[in-house]
Amino acid sequence: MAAEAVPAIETMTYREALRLAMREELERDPSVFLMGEEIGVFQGSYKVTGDLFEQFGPERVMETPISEEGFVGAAVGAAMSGLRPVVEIMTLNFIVVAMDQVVNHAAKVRYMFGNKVGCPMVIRTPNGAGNQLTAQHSQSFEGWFANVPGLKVVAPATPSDARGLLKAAIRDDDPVLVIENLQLYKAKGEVDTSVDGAVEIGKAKVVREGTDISLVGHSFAVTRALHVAEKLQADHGISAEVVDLRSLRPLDMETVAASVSKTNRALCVEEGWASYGVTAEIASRISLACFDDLDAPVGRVGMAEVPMPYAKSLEDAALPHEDKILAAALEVCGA
Amino acid sequence: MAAEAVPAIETMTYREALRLAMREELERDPSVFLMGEEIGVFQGSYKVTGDLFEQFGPERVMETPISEEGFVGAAVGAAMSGLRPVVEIMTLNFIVVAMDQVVNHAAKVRYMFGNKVGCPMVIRTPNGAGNQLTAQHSQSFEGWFANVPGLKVVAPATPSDARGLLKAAIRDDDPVLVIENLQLYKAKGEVDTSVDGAVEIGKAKVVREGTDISLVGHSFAVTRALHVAEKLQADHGISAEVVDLRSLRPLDMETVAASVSKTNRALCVEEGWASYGVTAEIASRISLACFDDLDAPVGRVGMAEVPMPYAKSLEDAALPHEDKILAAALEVCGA
Amino acid sequence: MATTRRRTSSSRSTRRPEAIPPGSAHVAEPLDLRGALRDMTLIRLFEQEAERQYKRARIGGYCHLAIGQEAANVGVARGLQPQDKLLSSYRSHGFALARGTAPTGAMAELFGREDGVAVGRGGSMHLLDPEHGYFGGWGIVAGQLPIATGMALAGVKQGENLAVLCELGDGAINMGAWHESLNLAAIWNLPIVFAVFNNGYGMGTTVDQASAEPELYKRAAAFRMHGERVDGQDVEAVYEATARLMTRAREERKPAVLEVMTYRLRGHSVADAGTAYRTKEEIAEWADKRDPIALVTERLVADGITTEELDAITAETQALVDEAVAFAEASPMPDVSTLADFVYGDPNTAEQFSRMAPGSPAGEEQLLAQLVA
Amino acid sequence: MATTRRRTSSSRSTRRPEAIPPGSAHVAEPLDLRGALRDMTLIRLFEQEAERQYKRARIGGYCHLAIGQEAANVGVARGLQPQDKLLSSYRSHGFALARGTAPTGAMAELFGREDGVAVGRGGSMHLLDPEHGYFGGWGIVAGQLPIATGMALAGVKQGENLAVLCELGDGAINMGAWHESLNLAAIWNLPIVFAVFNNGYGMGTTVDQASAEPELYKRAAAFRMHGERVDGQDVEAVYEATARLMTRAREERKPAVLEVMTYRLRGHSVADAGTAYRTKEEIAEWADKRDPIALVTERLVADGITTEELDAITAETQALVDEAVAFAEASPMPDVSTLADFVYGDPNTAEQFSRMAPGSPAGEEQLLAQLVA
Ligand SMILES: Cc1ncc(C[n+]2csc(CCOP(=O)(O)OP(=O)(O)O)c2C)c(N)n1
Ligand SMILES: Cc1ncc(C[n+]2csc(CCOP(=O)(O)OP(=O)(O)O)c2C)c(N)n1
Ligand SMILES: [Mg+2]
Ligand SMILES: [Mg+2]
Repeated sequence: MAAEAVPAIETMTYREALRLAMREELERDPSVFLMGEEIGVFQGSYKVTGDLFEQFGPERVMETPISEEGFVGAAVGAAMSGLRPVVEIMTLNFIVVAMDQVVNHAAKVRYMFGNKVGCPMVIRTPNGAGNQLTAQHSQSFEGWFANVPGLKVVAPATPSDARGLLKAAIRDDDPVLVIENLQLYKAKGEVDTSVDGAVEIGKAKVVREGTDISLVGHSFAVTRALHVAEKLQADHGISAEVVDLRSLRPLDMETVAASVSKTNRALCVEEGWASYGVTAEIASRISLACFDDLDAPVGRVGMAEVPMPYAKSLEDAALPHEDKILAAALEVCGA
Repeated sequence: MAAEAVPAIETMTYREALRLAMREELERDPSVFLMGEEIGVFQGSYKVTGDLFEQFGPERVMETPISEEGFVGAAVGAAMSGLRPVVEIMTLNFIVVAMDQVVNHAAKVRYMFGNKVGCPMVIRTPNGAGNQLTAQHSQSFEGWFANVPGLKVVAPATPSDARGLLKAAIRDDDPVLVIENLQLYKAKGEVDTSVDGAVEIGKAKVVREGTDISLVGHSFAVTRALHVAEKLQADHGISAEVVDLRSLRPLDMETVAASVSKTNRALCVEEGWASYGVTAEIASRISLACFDDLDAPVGRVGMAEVPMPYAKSLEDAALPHEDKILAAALEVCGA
Repeated sequence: MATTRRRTSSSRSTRRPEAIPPGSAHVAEPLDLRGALRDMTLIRLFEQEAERQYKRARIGGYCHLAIGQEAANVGVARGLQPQDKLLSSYRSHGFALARGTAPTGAMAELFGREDGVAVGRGGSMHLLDPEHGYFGGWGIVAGQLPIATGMALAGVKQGENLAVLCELGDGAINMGAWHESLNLAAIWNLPIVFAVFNNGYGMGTTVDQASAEPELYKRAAAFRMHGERVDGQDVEAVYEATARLMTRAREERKPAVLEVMTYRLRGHSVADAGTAYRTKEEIAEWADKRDPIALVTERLVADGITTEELDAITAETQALVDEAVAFAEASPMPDVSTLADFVYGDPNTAEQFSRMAPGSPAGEEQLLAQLVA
Repeated sequence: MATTRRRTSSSRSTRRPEAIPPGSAHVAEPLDLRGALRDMTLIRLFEQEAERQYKRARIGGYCHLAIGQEAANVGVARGLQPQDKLLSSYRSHGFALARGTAPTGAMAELFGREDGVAVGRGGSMHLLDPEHGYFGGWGIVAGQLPIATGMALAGVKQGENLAVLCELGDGAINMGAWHESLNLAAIWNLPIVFAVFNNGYGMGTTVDQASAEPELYKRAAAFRMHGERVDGQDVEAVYEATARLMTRAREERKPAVLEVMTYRLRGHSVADAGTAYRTKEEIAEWADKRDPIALVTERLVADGITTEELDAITAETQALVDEAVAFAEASPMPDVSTLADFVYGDPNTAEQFSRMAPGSPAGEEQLLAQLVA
């Protein structure tokens, strides 16, 4: 009797799932290599790369000086040469110094040069706030990148998607930003290590079924939304559906619109500033696509629109906490 | 009989109006000075500063090397010291290399340091496309800055507003981005030079009255919208109101909402990419504020979501031309 | 093929840097050594207390300590004139204290309280004290360089007889902002000294790994600027070099680079044990042989300071630190109603934002309610 | 007070730079001078034609000409091996032609036609020709430096025996990207030569105004990198230095800086008369005494080239340019239905974007319709 492939469901953290994805891709494809500050001996500022340096050595896991513009650009050049660099930017806040290479270069290479060269690279970097890291270290502006044709932007909310989307990003022939999240790194979840597990880019996922309102978000906002959905059910008898966008560019509006057409109400949630943020796009699309289905205007919740303050009291007040999301959801529900 | 102040209406270009504002502010306030590449002997890459170097000399009109990050940051430091630098970035495309100083520094100074220092500076820079300048020189991402608390963002659409908003920006105690536009530089309009003419930041303006649809935009999109409004009237008997936002952060949603409440239909227009762009914010706010008033979903038009191509045929196809806006307006009107 | 240097055992030695010819002939007043010891002790005790309070979760966020670098902090601060301006990285506590900031306001800031120097908004990385000429700890590596350059420019434009000292780390020197700032400072003849605190590591990366020219002061030459290196564990040497270069900057409008060779005895921040990338022996050697407080104490003892006098310094500074903790504990948390304070400063802001509310998302509504109230 | 240098009469002289000791002992094959003249003539005639066509509005956008810089273009290109890679700024025509790109494809690109080297997407600033090892003209000042560094890194990682030559202008050297790229190239021992085309001006700004170290090659020292300067009007000298430094880069993995002293006889771009910031006398002096084509012709004449041979070169290259114009004119404008081609390259892209349509704004709808079609 032949052995059958059995699923091997392992519980691991988001951080470990990302590491697993990198390990698998480094093993699978010799053109993949990692670059970034402190990703070697230091194991990564948030310990995401962990023991990969030990396993793969300094050629595959390249430590860089503090020179984001330089090494993001170097990754563009390496990608144009047929390699598949995976760049870690310590946090999304620091990508701003390398913005020119991402927006004016990586995103433009293929088009501007008439498809004569491509740029298959990945930038992975966490957004998010919540550890009193203050104004220069608590930002989430992934929407800016989603605004740029030529880039793809994904944002996994679970360990399984972290592994799957990072793998898909590494295999993609275009520049992909993988937005991780500081709060999620320690989150645990199940990952089926018996399968390849790559997750198709551009597919949202209904992670909780419901009938009365759709809570739509990405990254850590999905975790918050799931908690809020439980409370809505328990305390208010409201059945909330939760849609995890998973990908911002491309965006799976079919899944979102299908959900809202069913629930007739929507609340969009994000970790960053909502004005001119990701939820602006999602809400305006829902308002258009589901115009006749909406029983109430689409709500939006983001972080308070201030540079993130340090004091615990103020930071707490600024974060898009569950009580704020709950209140907004109740408002949308007219409850 | 005493002489009465008579209005002195002069016709001048947008470019001249900006220069006039700088001249007046340089004369009025010794703490004002200009910085930027080629703003002196060269008179500005787009000739906006013109003869100011000749008039005020190299201390007030400081030419800089090509070092946007360096001199934008130097302006932050000068502003923290009580001066009022007015920085020209040759085009908005190049601000990306100085993004860190704008977003992580200028916008944060006052808050992060508990109001112990301020940052009264201006960055003026044109957005826009239309001269075959291609992917790296045809962008409009002012929405990214409007996403950042701590910054103010204005975008004049006429010579009179160009003078007035730039003056207000220079006098403002906070960092203000003044978004100019390459196509508008040569546009002519009337400016009343007998009055100070500063235009309050945060006030939109109804620039054409109408009853059937509100066309909402900023900068050059307003010019396009006005032409479209004429065509809508002439060819389709549709009366379009045109709202010039003038300011993106703060945003005058009262004026926008009042207009849409009257017309019951809205189309938002911008020069840049609409997805995750300025119109996303405007459309989602209208959808919320005017939920019960809307007879149709809010429409949006932006540039085709590609890196801007060079070929005339393709660039034409990519721009948010009037025929596209017209088609979208007709769709919103169900016509 | 080796595109990355392999790590070898650290080349970090406790030996003093060679003497380098001074940038000009200015001679500073001799340093008040006792005052320097007192400031260094204050910093040491303050930092040790911060470490304890961090572990008790009274302090959050990132917290970067200066333990081991006190001579560098105090040496540069004492080399400044009162009107001079100082900017630094996030490793900010020592600079504030050395410049004269009250430990109470500094500790209250670390606690995130209303009486903190940044009113609880900035935290450990963003101490500042404009009244004492300290314009902040900054969190983006090398982000403070262009800003410091602009402050020097403003000083000149305003006709003030001041110079700026801008600290950065050895890791920060590889950022593009270094190059742009130094070039601007040089072509504009600005009164500024860039003090590179070379503590051997940018997080876990050594200077040799990160910098193609590991003798960092030599990089000044790329801008025809004077550069020199000084023993950062010797507070007198740091003071002398700083005072001389600042005077030269003020009087001759000549910028300079001062590389200050020092060592952090703790990890990069309190979250880092600081042992993954360097040996315990190396740390012990610096702690035993090159502790700046021990070195200055030795010198004072040779000059005849008594044990009682030394004890008095410890007692006085410990009392200040204790007072700072008590003060911080007593200071209130900032009230949530003040969340939107200071986002903008212009008096017209409330009016400017008063028409924004329709259709606002939740975070913006909150801001507007507070801003326009 | 003077925070800005006052403009003095330009210090730009036509005198040759002093000789600088070579970076290594590699000796290149002697240059095929006739071939060089032919390439330089081709560039000159091509550029003159481009200027004419721009005025006829057949060419749009920005158009930066290399007239006066042909020896620099051809000298560096001939110093490369076929497998080497070249990147440059937006002043790209001369590089493409010197590397062997057909004038037809180059001119068609300037015309914005389907048969252009970038399929009409890139235009004048963004010529490229990967088959001839030219990886593009780039439009953001200094943006190509990190990318070139990454291509050199990739060459090493892939075990290829190649080096990269990255051109930049004298104005570009003050960007932070310079510093970061050179540092990375040095610590990673990459086979790359940074060729600074010092034509005296970044638009209207002189090198003296913009660079604190106006002898630009000396900046290499900040990275312990070899730097040297060469007379950019002397095609043999440029060729020799390039070939030597590229061989050294390839064989010893040593990066270098080569400063190429040249001059643009036209304005910054066709839109700039080029006379507001420099004197007519200066331009005339360079045109009369240092025209690189005149200089190489003189040498060939001394070597015995005949007038017939010279005429043949002109005739051959003019024919190529005429053919290029005819080709460009005949090539179709890109069809509007191809607008969304090449935004992405992954074969799954259409599927990935297939669920995006609901609620799309107009510009996005257009993309999706074409992408998903
Ligand atoms: C642009 C940027 N990149 C990365 C970081 C994360 N980071 C914070 S401190 C640091 C190391 C800096 O080392 P160094 O300049 O030597 O200063 P030290 O900590 O030794 O005082 C890094 C990489 C940052 N804050 N900013
Ligand atoms: C980051 C950035 N800033 C400004 C510009 C505008 N600009 C284009 S070319 C140029 C001058 C560059 O001079 P140089 O590097 O000497 O090259 P040259 O034109 O002389 O070949 C400037 C300022 C730009 N393209 N990118
Ligand atoms: Mg360090
Ligand atoms: Mg030049």
